[in-house]
Amino acid sequence: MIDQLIYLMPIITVLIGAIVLMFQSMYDEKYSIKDFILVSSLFLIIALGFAIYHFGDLFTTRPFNDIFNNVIIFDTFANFFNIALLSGGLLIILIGEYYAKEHSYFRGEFYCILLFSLFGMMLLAHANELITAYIALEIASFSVYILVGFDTENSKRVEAIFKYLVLGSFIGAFFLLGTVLIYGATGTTNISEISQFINSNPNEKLLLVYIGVAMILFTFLFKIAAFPFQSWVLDVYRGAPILVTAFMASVFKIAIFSFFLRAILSDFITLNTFWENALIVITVITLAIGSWLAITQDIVKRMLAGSSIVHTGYMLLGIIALGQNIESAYSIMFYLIAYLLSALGAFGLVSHVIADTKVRITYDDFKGLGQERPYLAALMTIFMFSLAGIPSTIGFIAKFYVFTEAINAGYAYLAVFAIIATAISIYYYFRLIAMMYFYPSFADANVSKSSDARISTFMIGFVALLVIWGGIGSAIGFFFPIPSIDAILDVVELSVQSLFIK
Amino acid sequence: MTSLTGYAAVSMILFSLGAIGVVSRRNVFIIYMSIELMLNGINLFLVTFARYHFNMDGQILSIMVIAIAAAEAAIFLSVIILLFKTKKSLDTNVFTELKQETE
Amino acid sequence: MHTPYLIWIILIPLLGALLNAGFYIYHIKFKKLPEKLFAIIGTVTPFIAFLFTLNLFFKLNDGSENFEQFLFQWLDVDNLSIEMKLLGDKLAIFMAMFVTFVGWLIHIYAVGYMKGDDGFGKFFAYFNLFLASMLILVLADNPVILFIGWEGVGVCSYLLISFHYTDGDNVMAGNKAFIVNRVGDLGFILGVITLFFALDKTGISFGDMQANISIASNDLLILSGFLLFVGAMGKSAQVPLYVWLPDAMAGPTPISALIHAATMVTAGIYMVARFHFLYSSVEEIGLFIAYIGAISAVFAAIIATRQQDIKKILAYSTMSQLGYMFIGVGLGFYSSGLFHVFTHAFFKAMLFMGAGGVILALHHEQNIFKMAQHRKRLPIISATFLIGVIAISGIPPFSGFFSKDAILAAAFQQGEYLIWGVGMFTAFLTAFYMFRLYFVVFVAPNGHEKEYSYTDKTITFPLMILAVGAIFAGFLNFPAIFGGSAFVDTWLAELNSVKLHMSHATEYALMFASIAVAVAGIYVAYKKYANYDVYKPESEEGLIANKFYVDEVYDKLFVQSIKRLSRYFDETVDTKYIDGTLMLACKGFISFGKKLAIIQNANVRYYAFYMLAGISATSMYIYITLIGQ
Amino acid sequence: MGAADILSFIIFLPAVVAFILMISTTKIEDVRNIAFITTIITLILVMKIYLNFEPKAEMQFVTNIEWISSYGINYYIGVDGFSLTILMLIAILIPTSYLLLWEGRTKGYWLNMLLIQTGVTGTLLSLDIILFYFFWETMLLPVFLIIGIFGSGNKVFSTIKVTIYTMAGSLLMFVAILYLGVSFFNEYGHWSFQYNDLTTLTHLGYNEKLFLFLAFATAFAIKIPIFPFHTWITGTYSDAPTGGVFLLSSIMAKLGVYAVVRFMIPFFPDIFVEFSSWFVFIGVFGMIYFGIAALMQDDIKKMFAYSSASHLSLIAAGVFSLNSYGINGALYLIIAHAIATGGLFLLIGLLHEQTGFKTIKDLGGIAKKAPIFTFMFAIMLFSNVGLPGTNGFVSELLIIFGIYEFNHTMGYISAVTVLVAASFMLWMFQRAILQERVGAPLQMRDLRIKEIVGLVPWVIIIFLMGIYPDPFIDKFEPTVTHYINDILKIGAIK
Repeated sequence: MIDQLIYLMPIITVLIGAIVLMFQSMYDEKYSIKDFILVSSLFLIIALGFAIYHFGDLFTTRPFNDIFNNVIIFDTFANFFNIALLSGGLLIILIGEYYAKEHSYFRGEFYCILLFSLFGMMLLAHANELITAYIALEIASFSVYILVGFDTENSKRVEAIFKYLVLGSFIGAFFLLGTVLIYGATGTTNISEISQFINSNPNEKLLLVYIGVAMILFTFLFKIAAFPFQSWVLDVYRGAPILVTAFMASVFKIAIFSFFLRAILSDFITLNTFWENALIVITVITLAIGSWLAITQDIVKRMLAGSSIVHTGYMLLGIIALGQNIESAYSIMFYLIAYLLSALGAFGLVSHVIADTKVRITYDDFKGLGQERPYLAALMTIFMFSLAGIPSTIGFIAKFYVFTEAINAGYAYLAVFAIIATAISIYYYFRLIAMMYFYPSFADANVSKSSDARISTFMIGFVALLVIWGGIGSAIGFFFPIPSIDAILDVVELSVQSLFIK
Repeated sequence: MTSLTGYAAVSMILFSLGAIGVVSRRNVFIIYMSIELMLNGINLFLVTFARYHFNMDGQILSIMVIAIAAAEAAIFLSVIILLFKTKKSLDTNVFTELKQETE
Repeated sequence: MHTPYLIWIILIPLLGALLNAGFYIYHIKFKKLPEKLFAIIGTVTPFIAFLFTLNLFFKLNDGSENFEQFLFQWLDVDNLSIEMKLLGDKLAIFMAMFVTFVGWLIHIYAVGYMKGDDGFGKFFAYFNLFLASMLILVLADNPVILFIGWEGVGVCSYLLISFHYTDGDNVMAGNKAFIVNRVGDLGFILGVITLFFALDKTGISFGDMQANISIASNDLLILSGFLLFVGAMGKSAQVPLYVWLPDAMAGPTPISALIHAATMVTAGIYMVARFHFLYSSVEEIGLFIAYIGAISAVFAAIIATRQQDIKKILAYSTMSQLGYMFIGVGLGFYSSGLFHVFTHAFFKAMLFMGAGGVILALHHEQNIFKMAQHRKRLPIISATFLIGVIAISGIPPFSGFFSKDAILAAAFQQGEYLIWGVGMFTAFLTAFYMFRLYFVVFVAPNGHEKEYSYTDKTITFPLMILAVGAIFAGFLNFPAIFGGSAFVDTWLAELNSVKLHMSHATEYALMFASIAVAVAGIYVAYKKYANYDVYKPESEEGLIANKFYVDEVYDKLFVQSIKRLSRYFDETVDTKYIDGTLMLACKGFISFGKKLAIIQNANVRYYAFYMLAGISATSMYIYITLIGQ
Repeated sequence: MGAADILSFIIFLPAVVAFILMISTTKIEDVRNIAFITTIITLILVMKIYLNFEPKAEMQFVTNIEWISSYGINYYIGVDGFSLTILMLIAILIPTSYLLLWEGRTKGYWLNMLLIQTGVTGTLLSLDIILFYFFWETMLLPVFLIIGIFGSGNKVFSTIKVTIYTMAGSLLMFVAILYLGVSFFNEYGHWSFQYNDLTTLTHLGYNEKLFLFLAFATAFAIKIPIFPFHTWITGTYSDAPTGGVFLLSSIMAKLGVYAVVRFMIPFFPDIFVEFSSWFVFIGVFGMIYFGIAALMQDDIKKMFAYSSASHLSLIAAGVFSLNSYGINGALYLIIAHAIATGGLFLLIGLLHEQTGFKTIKDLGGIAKKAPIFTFMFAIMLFSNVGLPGTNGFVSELLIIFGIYEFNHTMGYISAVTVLVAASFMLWMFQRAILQERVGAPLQMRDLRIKEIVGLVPWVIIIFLMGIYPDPFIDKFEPTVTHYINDILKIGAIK
C-alpha cells in the first residue's frame, strides 16, 4: 500500500504544488515573484527527490489497480521521463527567474499553470491507455495554451494562442478518431491489450487498427512539429513568452516522446513496416523545411524554433531506425536529454539577455555581446556548438548515437541527409556567434554590467557545464576521475528494458 | 451489422464536415463550431462502437470527450473575446501578423 | 685516391663568404667596418683555394690517379643513394685551377672597382659565395651535387645582377637571368632523372653512370642527353635560351667579367664534358650541340656588329665564343672546347675589366660613341684592351688563335663543312665588331683628349697579369705541327672521343684561311671606324640593332600569355566558375528558403489545410498499401 | 607521469593553461609570457619524446583508455615516425612564431593560439578515429574565432565560409567514419573505432569502400586544399590575422595530408592504389594551376595562399605516387613548406602591421630600410622556391623522382615546379621588397633581436635539412617503407 504510494508521490507532489500555488496566487499582491519561484521549485525538488528514490532500479508496476484499472503504469521508463520533466521544469523556473522579475505580467498563476502542465506531462509519461493519454495530453496542452497567451504586453500573443488552440484541438480530434477506430477494431483502448490483439490477429483484420495508429501518429508528429505539421511552430514560439517557448521546445517535446516511445516500443513496433516509408519521406522533408525555415530567419527566437524542427527530424531518424534495432530508442532518449539541455540553455540565455536589454531579439541585436558580456557570450557559444553538434559538447555525442544507430539500421542515406542538414545548421548557429564576437557593440546599447551574478545565470552556467561534461565524458578521466556519459546510456537502457517486463 | 456502417458513415461525415469547415470557413466562431462538430462526430462513433462491442467503455469515453470539449470551449471562448478585443473582427485572414518578419 | 684537400678548395671561399656576410650584417646593424677588412677576406680566400688547386694539379701532373673525397651520405632513399662526394680528376682540376686563378684576379680588380659602394662587404660575400658554388659544381662527383653548385652560381648571379636592387630594371634583369636559367635547370633535372631511371637505378655518381651506360636504351640516352643539354643552353646562353645574358650586364662590371664571361657561362660546356661518356655514345646529340653552337656563334656575332653598349657587345661576343666551344665539345673534341674555355677566360675577363676601367673613368658611360666623345687617355687599359681584341680575333700567336683554330679544324676534319663555314664567317665578324669597338672607343679622333689622372692599382695589376695570360696562354696547347707539346690535349685526352689527324698541308691552309678572314675583318673595321666621326653615332634602327626582336617575341609569346592565363585562372575559373557556382548554390538555397516562407503565411486556415492534406495523403498511401497486401 | 602520459600532457597542457588564463583575468603581458612558457615546456617534452623514440615502424608511447565504452570509443593516442616528425615541427614552430607575434596582441589572441595548439596536437596523435574527428573539428573553433575577431577586410564572410566549407567536408567524413564503425560492429560483434581495428575490415563491398574513400578524400581535399576544393583559401588567407594564417598554412593544411597517410591508406589500400593516378594528376595539375594563378595576384597574402596551395598539391601528388621517393619527399616537403611558408606569412604579417599595406603595388623600398628582414625573407623565399642547399630542394627532387617512377609523363610535367614558384615569387620580391617605392618611402622598422632569435632556428633547420638531409629522412623512412610494403603491398623496397 504505502510502497505503491511512493510510486505515486512525484506526480501527486506536483499536483499538490499546483493547487497550493493556485491558492497562493489568489493573494498575489502579498507575495513577490520570488516567493512563487521558491514554492514552485520547492515542490518540484521534493517531487524530484521522490523520483530519484527509484533511480537506477528496474521495476514496473500498476499501483491501485482497483482505482485506476490499469490505465496508468509506473516503471523505470516513466521514472526516467519524470526525472527529465521535473528537472526541465525546475531549470525553466530557475533560469527564468530574472526574466520573470523583469516582466510585470509574470504572477503566481504562471507557476501554478506551469505545474499543472507538468502534471499533465508526467501523467502522459505514465499513461497506459489511449484516452488517459489523450486527457493527460490535453491537460498539458491547455495549460500551455494559456501560458502561450501569458504575455499581455505583446499584441502577437493573441494570435499565437489562437493558432495553437485551433490547430491543437484540430489534431486532437484526429487523435480521438484514431482511438475510436482502434477501439472499434479491438474493443479496448488499453495499450497492452491492443498489442495482444495485434499480435494475435492476421493482417487483414487490422485495417482499422492500422489507420487508427496512423491517426495517433499524426498527433505525435504535430506535437513534435514534423512536416506537414510544422507550420504552427514558428508563429507560436514567436508569440509566446520566451520562457514558455523554451518550455515547449524542450520539456513538452520530452513528454510527447515519453508516451509515443512507450506506445511504439511496447506495442506498435510490429506495425512499423507500413509507416516506415511514409516516415522516411516525412523525415527528409522535415529536415529540409526546418533548415529552410531556420536559415531565413532574422529573429533569433524564430531561428531557434526553426532549428527545433530540424532536431525533430534527427529524432525521427531514430524513430525510423526503431523498426530495425531497439537500441536506437536509447539514442533518441539521449538525444532528448541533450536537446533539453542545449535548448534550455540557449532559450534561457536569450531570455536573460532580453530581460535586461529589451531590444535583443534579432541577430543584429547580439552584435558586440562578446565585449559587453564575455561570460554570457561564452555560454551562448557553448550552446550554439552543442546545437550544431560540434565535438566537445553533448550535442555531438547525441548526434553520434542517432546517426550510428540509423546507419546500423541500414539507413545510411538518411544519415547523409541529416548530415547535410547539420552542415546547413552550422551556418545559422555560427552566424550568431559571429554576431556576438566579430562586430563591435552598438553605441546606444549601454547595459547594466551588474546584473550577471544571479541565480538565473548560475543555472545557465550549470547547464553549460552539463553540456560540456556530456561532450567530453571521461575522455580526460585519467586526469580527474569524473563519471562517464555511459552512465546516462545505462539508465536509458534500464528504462527501456522495463517496458518489456510482462 | 449494416446499421453499423450507417452510423459509422454518419459520424465520419460529421467529422469530415468539421474538418473541412476548419479549413474553409473564415469566421473564428464557425471554426470553433467545426471543431466541436468533429468531436461530436467522434462521440457518435464511440457510442456506436460501444453498442457494437456491447461494452460500456465507449459511452464512458464519449462522456470524457464531452468533458474535454467543455474545457476546450472555456479557453476557446475566452480567446475569441481576446481576438475581438484586439482587432474588432473575427476574420481569420486578419490575424496574420506573425508572418516572416524582419526587424 | 682519397685526399682531404678537395673540400678545402670549396670551404675556404665559403668561409670567406660567411665571414664577409657576418661582418657585413654587423657593419650595417651596429658599427661601420673598414672596406679593407672585407677586401682582404674577399681576396685572400680565393688565392688560398687556388694554391690548394695548384698543389693537386701538380700531384696529378706527376701521374697520381684521380683524387676523390667522400664527405657523408647525403641522401639514401630506396635505390637512390646520393653521396656528398668530391671528385678531383684532370678535367675538374683543370677547370678549378683557372676558375680560382681568374676568380682571384677579378676579386682583386673588384676591390678597386667597387670602392666606395655601400654594399662593399655584401658584394664580396656574394663573390666568394659564387666562387664556392662554382667550385662545388666543378668538383662534384654526382649530378645532384653538381646541381647544387649549378643552382648556387645561378643564385649568386641573380643576386649580383640585381646588386643595385633599388633600380627595378636591374632586379628585372636578375629575375630574367634566374628564370631563364631555371628553364635550363628543368631540363637538367629531368635529364638526370631520365638517365638515372634509364640505367635502371644502378647509381647516380658519374663513375657508376659511366660504368653502366651500356644498360640504357639508345632513345632514352638521346632524350636524357638532349634534356641535359637544355640545361647547358640555359647556363651557357645558347640559342634559344641566351636572352638573359645581354641583360645580365646590368650588374657591376666585375660580375660581368667573372660570372658572365670567365666562369659561370662555361659551366654548360663543363657539364657536357662531364657527361662525355653519354654524349660520345650518342652521336646525334653531339651533332645537335655542335649545330646549336654554330647558330649561336654566328647569330650573336651578327647582333654584336650593331650594338652600341660596350658591355652588351662583349656579352654577345661571349655568347658567340661559347658557340665555338660547343662546336668543339659537340664534335667530340672536348679538349679543344675546354682549351677555348681556358683562353677565353683570360682575354674575355681582361676585355671586360678593361671596359670596366674605361666605364669607371667616364662616370659609368657605356655607349661607345658617347665614350669616344669624352675620351680620356688610359694607356695601360687601352694597351691591354688591344691585346684582348687581337686575341679574340684570332691573330697568332695570341691565345685565341690556337684555341679557335683547333675547333675550326676539328669541324673541318669531321666533314661538317657547314659548321666550318659558319665558324669562319663568325671569325670574320668577330674580328670586325671587336675592332669596331676598339677603334671607336680608343682610336677614332674626337678633337680633344684629356689625360686621365689616376687609375687604381688594383684595376691595372690584374689587367696586366691577364694580358700576359692572353698572349701566352695559347702556348699551353701549342700544336704539335709547330713542334708543340699540345699540353691540354694530352691532359684531357681521356675525354676526347676523336683525335685531330690531318695532313699538315690542310692544317696550314686552314690556319691561313682563318688568319685571312680575321685580317679581313680587321681591315673592314679599320676602313669604317678608324676615322669615324664619333659625334654622329650609328642609328639604333634596323633588325640587327634591335637584336632581331627576339626579346619582344619572347615577351609576347611567353610572358604576356602566361600573365593572361594567370588572370583567366584567377578571375574567371576560380572566382566565376568554381567559387561562383558554389556561392550560387548557397544563395539559391537561401533564396528558395525565403520563397518557401510564403507557405508560412500565418493564416491558420492554411495551416489547417496543410495538415489535412498531409493526413489525407498519408492515409491514402497507407490504405493503398494495405489493400495491396 | 609515465612516458606514455607525456603525450596526453603535451596535448592538453596548452588548453588547460588557456582555461586557467581565461578565468584568471591577468594582464596581457602575463598572459603572453605564460603562453610562451607553456609552449616552451611542450617543446621540451616533445624533445624528450623525440630522443626516446626508436626508429621503428610501429606506434610508440601509446595510451589507450576507454572513453565511451558502450560504443567502443577509446582515448587512444600514440606516435610513430611520421607523426613524430610533424609533432616536432609543430613544437618548434609555435613558440618561435610567438616571438614574432610578440607585440600588440590581445588576451583572446593568445588563448586561441593555445587552444589551436591543443587541437592540432590532438589531431596529430589520436589513433581512435572518433577521437581524431573530435580534435579535427575542435581544432576549427579557435581558428574560427581568431580569424573572425582579429581578421581584417571582409573577415566575417570568409570566416563563415571557411568554417562551413571545411565542416561540410568533415561531416561527410563523419558519416563515413560511423559507417566504418557500424560495419566493424556487424562483422565482429563489438564496437571499435580504433584505426588498427578498422583496418581489419573485410566484408566491405567495392562500392561501399569507394564511397567511403571519396567521403574521406573530400574532407581532406578541402582541408589541404586540392583542386577544385580550394576556393576558400584566398579569401581566408588574405583576411586572417598573422597568427591564424600561419597556423592554417603551415600546420593545419599539413594535417590534411597527414590524415590521408594515417587513415586513408590503411583503410582503403586497394582503392588508394587504384585511384592514385587520378590524384597524382590532380595534384600535378593543381600545382601548375595554382602557380600560374598566383602570378598576377596583387595581394601578397593571396599570392602566398595560391603558392602554398600549389606546394600542397605537389605534396599530395607525392603522397599518391605510391613509392618511397614520392612519399618520403612529400613528408619532407611538409616540413620544408611548413617552415618556409610559415616564416613568410609571419614576415608578411609584420610588414602589413608596420606599413599598413599588403598589396604589392603599394609596397617597395623595404630592403633599404630593413636589410635583416629582407635577408630572412629571401632565405624563406629561396627555400620555398626549392633552391639547392635548402630543404625545399631535397623534397622537390624526391617528389619528382617519385612521380617520375609512378608515371614518366607526369614526372616530366611535375618538374615544372622548379619554374612555377620561382617565377612569381621573385617577381613579387622585386616589386614589393627590393625596388624603390613610387611615392613617399614607407615606415618600416627592421627586425628586433627577439624576432631574429625567433627566426634563426628556422633558418638553421632550413639549411641543415638542405645540406645534410639523410638523418631527418631516416626518422620516418621505416614508417614509409612499412606503409609501402605491408599496407599497400606494392613492390619490395630495397
